[in-house]
Amino acid sequence: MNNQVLFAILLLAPLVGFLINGFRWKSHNATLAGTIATAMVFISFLCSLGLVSQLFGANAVPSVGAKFFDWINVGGLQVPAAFVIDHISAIMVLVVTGVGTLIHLFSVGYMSHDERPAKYFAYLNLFLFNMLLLILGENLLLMFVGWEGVGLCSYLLIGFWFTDADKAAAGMKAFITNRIGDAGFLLGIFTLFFLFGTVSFSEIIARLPNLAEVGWSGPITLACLFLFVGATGKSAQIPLYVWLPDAMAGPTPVSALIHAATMVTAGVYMIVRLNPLFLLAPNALHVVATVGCATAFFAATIGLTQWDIKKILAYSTVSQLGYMFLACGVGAFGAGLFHVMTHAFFKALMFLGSGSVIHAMHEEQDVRKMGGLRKYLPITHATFLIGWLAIIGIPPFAGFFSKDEILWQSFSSPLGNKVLWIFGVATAGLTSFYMTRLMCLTFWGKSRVSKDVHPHEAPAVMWIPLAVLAVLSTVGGWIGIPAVIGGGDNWLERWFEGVIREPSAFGEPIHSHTLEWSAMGISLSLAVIMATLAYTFYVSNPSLPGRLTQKFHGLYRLIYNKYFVDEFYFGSLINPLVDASKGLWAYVDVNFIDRTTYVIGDVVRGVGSTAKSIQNGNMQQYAMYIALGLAVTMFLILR
Amino acid sequence: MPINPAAWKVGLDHYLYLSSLLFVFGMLGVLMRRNVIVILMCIELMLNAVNISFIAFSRYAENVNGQVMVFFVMTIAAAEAAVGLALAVTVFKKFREVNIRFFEHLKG
Amino acid sequence: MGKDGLEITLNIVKMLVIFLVMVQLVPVLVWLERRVSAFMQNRFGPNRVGPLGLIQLLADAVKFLFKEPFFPEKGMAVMYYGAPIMALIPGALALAAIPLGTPFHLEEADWNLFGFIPLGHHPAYDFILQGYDFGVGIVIVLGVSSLGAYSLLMAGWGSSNKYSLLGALRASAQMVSYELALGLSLVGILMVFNTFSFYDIVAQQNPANPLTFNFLGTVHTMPWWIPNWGIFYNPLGALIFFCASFAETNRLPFDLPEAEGELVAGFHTEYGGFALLMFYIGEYGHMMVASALMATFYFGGYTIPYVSNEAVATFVSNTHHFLGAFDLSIHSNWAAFVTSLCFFVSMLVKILFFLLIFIWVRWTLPRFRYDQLMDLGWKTMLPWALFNTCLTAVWLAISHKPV
Amino acid sequence: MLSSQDFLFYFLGALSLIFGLGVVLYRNPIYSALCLVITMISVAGIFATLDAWFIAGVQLIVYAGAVTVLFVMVLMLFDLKHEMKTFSKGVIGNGVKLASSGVLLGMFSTYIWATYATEPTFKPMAAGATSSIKATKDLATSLFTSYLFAFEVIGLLLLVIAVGAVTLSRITGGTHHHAD
Repeated sequence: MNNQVLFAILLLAPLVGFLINGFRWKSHNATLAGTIATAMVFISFLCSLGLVSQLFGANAVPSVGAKFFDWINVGGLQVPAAFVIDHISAIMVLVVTGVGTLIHLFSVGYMSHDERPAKYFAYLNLFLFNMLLLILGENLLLMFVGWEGVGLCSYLLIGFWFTDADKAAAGMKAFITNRIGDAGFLLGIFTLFFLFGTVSFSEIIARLPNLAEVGWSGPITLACLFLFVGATGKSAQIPLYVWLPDAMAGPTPVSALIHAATMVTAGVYMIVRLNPLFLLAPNALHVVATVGCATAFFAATIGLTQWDIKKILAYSTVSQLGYMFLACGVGAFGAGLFHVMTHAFFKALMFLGSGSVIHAMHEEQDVRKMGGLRKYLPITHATFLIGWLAIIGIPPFAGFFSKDEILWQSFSSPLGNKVLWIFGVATAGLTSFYMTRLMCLTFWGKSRVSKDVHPHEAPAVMWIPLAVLAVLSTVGGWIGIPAVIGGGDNWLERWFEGVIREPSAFGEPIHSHTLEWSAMGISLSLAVIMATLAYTFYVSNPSLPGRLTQKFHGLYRLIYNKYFVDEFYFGSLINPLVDASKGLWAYVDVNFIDRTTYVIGDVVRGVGSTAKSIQNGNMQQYAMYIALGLAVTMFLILR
Repeated sequence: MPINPAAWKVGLDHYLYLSSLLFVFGMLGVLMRRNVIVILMCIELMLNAVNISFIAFSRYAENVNGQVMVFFVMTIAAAEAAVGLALAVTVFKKFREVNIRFFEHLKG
Repeated sequence: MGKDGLEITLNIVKMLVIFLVMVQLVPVLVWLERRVSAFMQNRFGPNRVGPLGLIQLLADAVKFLFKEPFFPEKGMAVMYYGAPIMALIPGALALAAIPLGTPFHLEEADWNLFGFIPLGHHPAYDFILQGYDFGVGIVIVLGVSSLGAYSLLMAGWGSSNKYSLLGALRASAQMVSYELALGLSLVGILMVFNTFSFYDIVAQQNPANPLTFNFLGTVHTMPWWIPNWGIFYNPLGALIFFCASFAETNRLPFDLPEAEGELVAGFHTEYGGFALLMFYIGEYGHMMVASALMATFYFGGYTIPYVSNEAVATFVSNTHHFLGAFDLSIHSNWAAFVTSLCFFVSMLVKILFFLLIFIWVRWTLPRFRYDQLMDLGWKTMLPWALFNTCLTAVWLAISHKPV
Repeated sequence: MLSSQDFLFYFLGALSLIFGLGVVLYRNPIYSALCLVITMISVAGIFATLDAWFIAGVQLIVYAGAVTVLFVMVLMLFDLKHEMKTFSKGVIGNGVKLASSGVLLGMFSTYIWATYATEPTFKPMAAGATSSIKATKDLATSLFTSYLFAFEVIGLLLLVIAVGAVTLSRITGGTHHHAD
């Protein structure tokens, strides 16, 4: 089958799933709706496999594309509805559809007791369709359509149980913050179109000047900054990350799919897609790197003090995203994308694991009421364990290779510098501390489960995806084994060669193997130390953290309340705006605008009543007016 | 008083002065009088004034269109008088008195 | 009014003469009426006062003059006294418009009245036996005769008597509606004669040429003894015209307005003495006009039936010698004067003949009821008049009468 | 000296103006109606001085003979008992009315004076009788050729008016209404 048909099925399958479930949204039959949705996503996974396979093998084709119709054809702007899979989007499409299928399977079990499963699966399929649009889009506008669609679906899914007021508020918050980011993204698209007269990726890259810009005010730097603002909004970086922790209000598979694997990585994917552009704006890359590193460290610190299992994972996602942006910031776009893939695997695994824990604990999310679940949830515990090992970066697992590659690049790349590496390593240490804390509080240690709750193992349909993800978390890392370890060159680098450029223009990276080995050793040892420290804190003698928090009471309260960022936003932006508008309404609207309308109304009525007196039915008066008019006109004419 | 025969020779303007005077008298009547019938009569007066000027111009321009027009004006005037009087009769039947004010009751 | 002083004075004099003729003829007619009605009722009528009661006219006149003029208490003076005057005007004006004889030509000479009062030298002058020759005579006559309605209305309203007002309204309504029929009936004959001027009409009825009808090209000449009169061209029009003229003058079959029991004398109940006489004069004036029109249109006007105009002129000039004895100073115009006199006599005879018919009809036909009157006027006379007009139009188109 | 034509014009003109004013000023409508009659007759006379004899005749028949008779008859039928105020109330209104008619008259006369200051005299008509017949013939021909359509429409209009007047007067109700 030619690519046109494959692409069509790939894209339209989730849409069809959405329509079917959409029209049957009232039905309560979770299994039927679930199977339809999962089948659709699985079909698109198979199609993506078919298409990606064409990139391998003997007659490998650099990229596979299909054009359906001319979407916009106005003057200079030609935007075809065309889709392309090249080496970058191949990885993303496989991850999205693969993890998507697993999560759909998991949510069949998870949403079985919900009263609107069909609606849930319809939204999920719509989300998948939009995500595919975003990834496969051949130009920025299609990506933007996907971008918006994905934002919409995240709002719908976060606020899925909209009857609950603060869940709906969380959905609204997510949507608005995303929209702010989207505004930046849009401005970026406009500047790009203004600069290059086209929105298609390949054409933009083709028309790029070959000299990097210096200073801050260059057009390309400006475009990159705008695009980065879009990315921060979508991928929850420092200024616009506040929506992600609250997004946990949605069902757990949603958090797994949207807020771990796919949507949040859209920002990184966009930057990697436009890496030649970004390479021409070194200052922009510096901004990306610093913001990424700051977000990583900042989010990791908050993760330490959270008690809600999903909040911890949310903050860990934010910090891991920080890592990806750090990688892109230092020019290691390949490493960034590699971490996107591995993070998708183990973060989705952990979220689904927490999902099955919550499912087992009957919607209980507070880790203080858990503990010692190893006995009750053996499979979940095992898979969660693999996820934990992957995230803190233990060698055979995926996390180690991708995170280590990023740390090494931040150290060795011409764009990177020592400070970034130090913070990176510190964040890695913090990550392993709070992840081990999570493991201890939920699975190991004494069981703090309340009497009336009897946790039971998740059903088959839920733990199969967990198992698959666990395997992927272990195997996933091996495709990117760095040259220094695996001998031969890094398969992934060779895979990205055509598409991702090296920041060679800014100087030579450091090539000494010894430094590489030592950096790897430092990060690994720090991770192990922090893990044992956390184990001692929370399992061997649980009272220690309590005493520690008393001593550093101020610092603890600060971190626990998430540095009062939300309150700051409310205080500095939202409330003054609301008060100002109230004031404006009270003073300006009531006094001036209403007053003027009333005055105009009265004036018109006044004029009307005086004019009315002319038409009083007295015919002679009419005759008089005629005579008067005649006289005046005659006078004027004959004067 | 020295009769300057040239001035007294009747020309077109004499007729026009006469017709405008009659017209203004008619107009004053229409504007001032309260009785509907008298108003109708004054309208007839105005129409006659117009007829005079028509015939004067027709005689001056030596063609017969003026007279044709007067012919039509007469028929229209007769028609108008008939309808006007019919209206006046109906008003009289209702109000026992014919006064232009009673037409105010017709206003919307 | 005439081009120069002479003509103006002559016109004024003629108007006076015609007015006086009308006024003087009325007592004769009154007398005639009383005699004829008596004869028809198989009785004698006034024959005590003078031979055949002729002085009776004088007695009546004197009686009317000495009646006490009486003015109704709440009556409106202007209306009351204006009405009888208004009654006279239309009759006189209409009579002035009708030619009573052929015009005769006066050579240029210096005139002197009765041979010894010098009137001064005057150029040739065509003296027409007519008040004033309006070009479109008939239209003026109809116009003026329609003014008659005002005298009735003024009389009715002025005498502030409810019944006289009712009578006046009825009479004027009748006059207005029959005027319509009158006017339309004449249209037929006017189409035949193709002119408005009385002289042309009478000239076309010249007995010299016999009555001829051409029908689709073929010309049929009637036997000599049928005179070349208008009535044969348009008999229906003549009939309608004659009947309508009865209504116009409120003569008997149509004299309903003053005939009801309570209406007594209709609009002139409150009048006595000479005012009443003036109303009679007005009425008889209208009758004279009607009969004069009848004569002019349908009976050849002042032409003598079987004698052509030229024959009369030659006859007079032949007899001129015989009459030469009275050598009047204007003898040179003598012949023309005598011929026009002859024609005047024939016109007078015709008019008297029709007046006789008026009187005759008065004492034979019963009176119409008011609604019959109105129906006759609107529903029979008018349609027939229209029909007659169309008929003559078609007939003229067929007969290609040389226009 | 004045020719008879001019004298006639001045006499009839004065007559029509005086009685025209009478129509407006007489308190009793009957008197104003009679003044109207005299005005109509004098206007007919004026037409005669303008050698439009046929129109003069028609004026006599139509206006003097029918329309004004209608007015007089209707006025007599009304038989207004109480005499009402003849002129409409409102001093300002009347003031404006008078002013505007004054201005209008002024305008008419100045305009006439301005355009016809050169004493346009009438070309002499052909001799008395015959010309008026020819004029009537011309009037008839033009009426029935170039203005035939207007003539037919006028006929139709009169029919409509007749029907209208009848229906208007048949409107029941009002004082004389008796339930039949």
